[in-house]
Amino acid sequence: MRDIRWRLALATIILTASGYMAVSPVQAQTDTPSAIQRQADQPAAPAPVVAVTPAPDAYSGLASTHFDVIAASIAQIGSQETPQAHDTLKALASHHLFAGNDGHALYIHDGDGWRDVRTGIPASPDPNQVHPVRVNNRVRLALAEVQAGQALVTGTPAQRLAAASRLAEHPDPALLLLVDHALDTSHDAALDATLKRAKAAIILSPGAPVSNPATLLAAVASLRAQGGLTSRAVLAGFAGNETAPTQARDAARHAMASIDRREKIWALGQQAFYGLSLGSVLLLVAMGLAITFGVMGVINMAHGELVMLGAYTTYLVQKGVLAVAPGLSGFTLVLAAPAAFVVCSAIGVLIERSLIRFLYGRPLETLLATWGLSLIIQQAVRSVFGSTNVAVSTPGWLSGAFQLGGMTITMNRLAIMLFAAAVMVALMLVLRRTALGLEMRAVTQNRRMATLMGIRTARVDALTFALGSGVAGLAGVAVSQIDNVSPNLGQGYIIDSFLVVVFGGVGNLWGTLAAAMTLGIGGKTLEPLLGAVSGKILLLVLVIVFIQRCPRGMFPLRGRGIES
Amino acid sequence: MTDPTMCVSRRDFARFSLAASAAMLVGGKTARAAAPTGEPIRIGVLHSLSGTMAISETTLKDVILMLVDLQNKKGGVGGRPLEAVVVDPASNWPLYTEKARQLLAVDKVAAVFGCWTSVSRKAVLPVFEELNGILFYPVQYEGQECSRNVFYMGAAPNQQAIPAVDYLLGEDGGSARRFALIGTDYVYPRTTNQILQAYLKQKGIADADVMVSYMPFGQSDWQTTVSQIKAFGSAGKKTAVISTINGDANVPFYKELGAQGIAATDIPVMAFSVGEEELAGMDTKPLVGQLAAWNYFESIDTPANKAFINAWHTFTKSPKRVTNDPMEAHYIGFNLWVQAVEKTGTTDHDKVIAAMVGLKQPNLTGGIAEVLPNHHITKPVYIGEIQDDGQFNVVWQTPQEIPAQAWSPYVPETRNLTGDWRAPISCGNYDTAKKACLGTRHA
Amino acid sequence: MTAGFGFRNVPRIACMVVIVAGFLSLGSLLPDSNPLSVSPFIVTLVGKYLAYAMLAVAVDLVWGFAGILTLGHAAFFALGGYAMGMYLTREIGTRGVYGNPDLPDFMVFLSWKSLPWYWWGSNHILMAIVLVFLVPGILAGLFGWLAFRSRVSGVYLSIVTQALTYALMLAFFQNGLGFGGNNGLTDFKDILGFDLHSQTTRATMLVFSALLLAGTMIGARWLVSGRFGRLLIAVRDAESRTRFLGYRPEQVKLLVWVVSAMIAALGGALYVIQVGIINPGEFAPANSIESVIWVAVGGRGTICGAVIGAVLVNFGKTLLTAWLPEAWLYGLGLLFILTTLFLPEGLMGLGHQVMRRRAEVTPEVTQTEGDAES
Amino acid sequence: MNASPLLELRNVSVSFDGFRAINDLSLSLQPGEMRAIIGPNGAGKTTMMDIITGKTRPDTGIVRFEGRDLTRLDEPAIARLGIGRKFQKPTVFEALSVRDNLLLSLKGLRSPFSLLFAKKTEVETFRIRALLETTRLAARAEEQAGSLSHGQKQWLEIGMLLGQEPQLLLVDEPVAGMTDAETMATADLLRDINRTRSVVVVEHDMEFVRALNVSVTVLHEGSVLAEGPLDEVSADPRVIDVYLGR
Repeated sequence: MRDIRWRLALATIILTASGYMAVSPVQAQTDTPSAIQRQADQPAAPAPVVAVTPAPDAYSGLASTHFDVIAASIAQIGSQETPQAHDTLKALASHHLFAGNDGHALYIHDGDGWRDVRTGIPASPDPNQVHPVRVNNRVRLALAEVQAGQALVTGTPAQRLAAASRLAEHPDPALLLLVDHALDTSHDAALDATLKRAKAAIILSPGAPVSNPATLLAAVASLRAQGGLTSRAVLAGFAGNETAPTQARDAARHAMASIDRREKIWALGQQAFYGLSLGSVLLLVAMGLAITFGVMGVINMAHGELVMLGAYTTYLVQKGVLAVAPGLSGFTLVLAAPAAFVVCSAIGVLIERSLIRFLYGRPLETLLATWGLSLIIQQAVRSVFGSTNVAVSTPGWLSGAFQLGGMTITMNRLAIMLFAAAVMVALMLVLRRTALGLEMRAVTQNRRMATLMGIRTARVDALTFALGSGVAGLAGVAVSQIDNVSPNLGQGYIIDSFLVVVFGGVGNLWGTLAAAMTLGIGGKTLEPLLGAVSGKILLLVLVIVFIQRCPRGMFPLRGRGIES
Repeated sequence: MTDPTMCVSRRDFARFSLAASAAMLVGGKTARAAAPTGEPIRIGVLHSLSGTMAISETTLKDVILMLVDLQNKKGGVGGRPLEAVVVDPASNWPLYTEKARQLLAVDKVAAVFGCWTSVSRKAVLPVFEELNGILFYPVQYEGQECSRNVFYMGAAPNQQAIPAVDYLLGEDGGSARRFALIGTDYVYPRTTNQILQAYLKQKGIADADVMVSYMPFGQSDWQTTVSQIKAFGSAGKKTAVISTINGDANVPFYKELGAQGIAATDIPVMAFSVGEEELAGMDTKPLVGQLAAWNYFESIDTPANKAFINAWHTFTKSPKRVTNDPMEAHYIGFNLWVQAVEKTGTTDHDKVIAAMVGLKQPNLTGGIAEVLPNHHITKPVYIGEIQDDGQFNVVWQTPQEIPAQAWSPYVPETRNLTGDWRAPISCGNYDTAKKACLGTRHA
Repeated sequence: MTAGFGFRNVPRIACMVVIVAGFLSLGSLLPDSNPLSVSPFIVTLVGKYLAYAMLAVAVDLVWGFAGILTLGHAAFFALGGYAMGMYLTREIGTRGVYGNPDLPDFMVFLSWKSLPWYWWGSNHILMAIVLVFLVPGILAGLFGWLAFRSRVSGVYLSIVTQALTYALMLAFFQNGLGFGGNNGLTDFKDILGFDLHSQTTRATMLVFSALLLAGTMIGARWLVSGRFGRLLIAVRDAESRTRFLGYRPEQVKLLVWVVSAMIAALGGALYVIQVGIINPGEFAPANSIESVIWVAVGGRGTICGAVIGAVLVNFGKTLLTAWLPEAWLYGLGLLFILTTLFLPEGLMGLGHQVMRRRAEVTPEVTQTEGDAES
Repeated sequence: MNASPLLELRNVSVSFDGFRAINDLSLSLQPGEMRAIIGPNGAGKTTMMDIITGKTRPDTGIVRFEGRDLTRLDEPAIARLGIGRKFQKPTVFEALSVRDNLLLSLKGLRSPFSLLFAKKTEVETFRIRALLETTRLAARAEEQAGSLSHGQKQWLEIGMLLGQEPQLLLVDEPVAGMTDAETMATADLLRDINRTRSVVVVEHDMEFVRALNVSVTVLHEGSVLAEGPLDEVSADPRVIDVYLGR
């Protein structure tokens, strides 16, 4: 734990520099001089081109090619409460910091000008003689630590709270002093609670200063009450630390067991969420098929390609928005959904008028023709967009996750669930409450009669197919957020969609919903038990057996009119 | 047979089969005219242009076309122009067999550049051995193979996987002590993980600290796996993921990682099959710091690489097309073959194969690729971190090139095996303990 | 429709298949200089087509004559292939890369210590032949018994067959199953001691395949042309009516289904021998759909059409993937669309129409065919 | 005393999705009897036939044929017991010739394996010729059944019914779509058949029912409303109500 020592030193330095240092803890003090000494002894030593350069300072480490030296240098700079130190770290975080190949010179290059880091004077280095300061995860961690430490002491209340939360998640013994100090000066209840959590985590972390058993037990109890995987990780580390008191370690073990029990219960909820979200994806991709296949009886093998076209529409809309109105980039998906619906509906009308309408009453031949069509669409997309993936980005408000108790709810999945529900409701309304829906049902139930009643069946057919295709396009928008957008996208969903529609009962949207959710939750329940592959196989076998028992799916249409 | 109702007359059928044979003999489409005179030398390009593998392989076809183009502008090979015969095996493994046979038997190509997946290579291997062809295989793979007729231009496990694990174990990589090996269920991840498990054990990592999980091809729902990784990472030890997930499934995997908020600074993911091409389809902002191990990165700044990238952009007429590791492998392979043909003055397969061992070709990123007796090459290893612009930033590299081991010393069955296609051993799987060649050896 | 044109000519086409295969085989044994010499490449290619044709006949039996649209027949094809592949794998013996006399290479490399039980006896050709028919037969029997008994029909059945082959594909992709995972079985050396790579073996296999195909065609025709065949048509067109006549249509379908599965499996076995590789990709639902398309292109319910469709479509694929590697899917897709739109009865139907037109000018043809579609 | 009835339905009920199609229906038929069943649309006539032939399983009640419980048997088993059925919409095997349609109907081989190797016997040829005569289809024997006119299809189906040699024929609207002359000829044919077999006829055409001259059962809302000779029944005020509507 060599790292710890200089980081402890860092904490002391921050406090001293900020004029906050009240007590100097003995533990820290003992290590400090040697640690600082070591820092000083390490002036970019491995840099190969050490010419006659100015005396190394805290900054020169940044020009090193070695990550440990860079990280150490960051810690040192972080301890200096000067504007130039602040600027330097900020430039480093945003890739604007450059180092001379001599292992000493440092420049900030933001916008077009170059500036010397140490003096702030504009400079004009030879672009071939500088390189960006090397950054890797280790450097990033060091930077985040320093910035958290600074924020804890000098930040706004919001920054302090954020820094405290970060510390609770990433306990760092080096910052114990800062936490203690913050606790002394904190008057905000929320910050206080977070800091206490952070302190408990730090006390139990490896490399923390030795505490008395009572403190340790209190910390264990605090983490136990807190729960969650981070607490568990800290407790596990502590329980494995053989130098710690046995009693506290036992308590930690019990706390872990307690957390594990709670996690198990939360895991059920988590699994249900995963299942529902998988079910929602299945529902979305199957809903369009439930219309074209379920209602119209067209075995549309190009359904997956319509989903794919929906995803590509999303891509184009994003590209268009970025080019025309970059300010709206957060709302591309809101724009993409209607666009995908319109594009895919239009393509649907085209397919229906030019192909499907000649094949009514020959459902199996629609299978062959639409299979051919799917090949053509795939290849066309490949010719236009290339065979590689295209990048569809996720807007900020859809990325990330939030905690709901012990569950992680990912925003994009949640959005897809809500989206699926909305599409389902809209579809129901269209089918039940609109003239088109009525005509659609009339035509599917008795085409001749519908014609006699003056319904223009050709128009209804085209519109029905357009609706199904449009919904497929909407599914494409959703899928673009979680999957590859490539010409092969559709192929991955076609089998599942058919399975969902058939499993639910052809011609019944509620059945499609029930089937999608059953398959989603079933799949996600079996996955941790049997593994993804075996789980899926078992699910398929169960569906096959189920259909043998109930040959018309979960919600069969019944009545006299339905003949085999 | 005078029945007028007969569906196809015998004469028609004969005509049909004649047409068929004629068509066969004409063979595949030939690409772009050549400047140099003399009888053209044909080379085959066996990459899927449709189906699931098109996403990766189409680019490699373009690279070969570009290399042929450049070579012809330089005057061809030995004064003869090159001509690329492109076929589409459509991501269908038996079709690879058929197309390989067509290239060798009908088009009589001097060499074939092709295949991506292990199964496609395994599918064509018997054809190449039977018809004594030459295949340049450009992709990193699981090793455990050493054919006389194949030149392996991609990394063997010791040229990618082992250095990558070393990095994760080291301080710069975060001193990981717990490893989740996540892969697609096929031979490359299985073998690589087998080797890595043996290696980790040797490095003192307990079995309980290694988790292995395989997912099916094209897996698009990674929620459960990612949450399992999170739980696995909560044991109080620095945890890292080693991903051998196959190309396609990576995008949804990384999207899920980003969504569930696993940052590279918490649990780094080291991938062996994620390159610039895969990243091109992703928003990499949530992925900054995630790792990949390769023998080439587009971002490596050398004059040769710059020239290659420029040529590529000019050839594809698109400044956005990225370059990646298998492309460099084709570049190396192509140039080695050109050298061999020019050295021997013939395209005769036996002579070219014999001349290959020992040839040297500078890498695009510096250093030299040398053809080893086991038909693999020496390669530098780089570890890159994903940047927010979709490129990799090299954070570590081997001090010098590493020679490939075709047979892994970490797999008990192959500990003693070695490949050496020079006389007198002339065997791909020579058992150094028994001093005998297992299986067939070339006469 | 049954008395249609492609159906009546089954013996003729069967003979033709054998004759052409015979010529090609002989031609391939001639030296290159001979003008009649045939490239060995064509021999393996035609061998593959014939195996596919066998699959097409199997699909035609159930789809064309029993009205069961199967989207999973490639599963039986692949199972037959695996059964034969197991035997061929064992024939490799010590010539694998690890030189292990008992275990195939992929097992050695997964560190397996002994053969799993289901590989027992796979080193005997007789066992292989039994397995080729038995495994798909039993699976088809079980599946068909359940499905037909509970009257699963139409698209439901189609989708369930697709689910079956998809499940099998996922299963065979798993390395743990003991069939080589994604790589499947490959790098075969011998069959019955004959070198698989020798030209004579190849030529013999081609003739052998042609004979088996011809036999299958004639057998299939016999199966569907007697009183059983009439019942089959009756079941296809009005299944419930046959019940009220006292027949059990599920038994009728089951019989054809199992026979068809076995034919497909035989095709798969021949395929593996000639193509030299079998892997889970063969279970892909797309393969099953393609086999249905061959039948549709050739002409459903005609047997001859199935064979011709399989050969033509695959031949087209071979040509186009070489000529237009970047655009061949357009051609193939268009072929399927145009066939369904303009040739609803496939090429055989086209032949039929041409013949009818000719018949209108030739007065001695008295019999007029009724239109099956009402 | 009456001998035990040939067909007996006692307190049979069946409902679909809450709708009672058959409601406590009881009916019995003596050997050799012919019975006409009439009733408005939705009275449950076809459902009753479905129950007898095993297509629909009753929720409650007893169905017996020659004392055997039919509710446990499926359609083929019931058909083999000797109950033949003609559907409302003529269903013949349209892709097969008239002769083949009759051939398949002939009593005898039923297992698929036995059919595989079956040869047409002299007796069968003779029977088919007789059936062709009866149904007046001899001239069209080789044509596909699909090309027959609607009336001819009805007759072919009756021919197939006879080929089965059933003890009981269930005939659903046999004269729908027939000319008057055909209707009368059909009535003659059924009376002729009735000499050797029991017959249940469901029909709307009152002229036809009158021509049959048999006792009539009126169904309404799934149960028997009235039973007796046609004149008697048609005078029943309840029946008049049902037919004319209130």
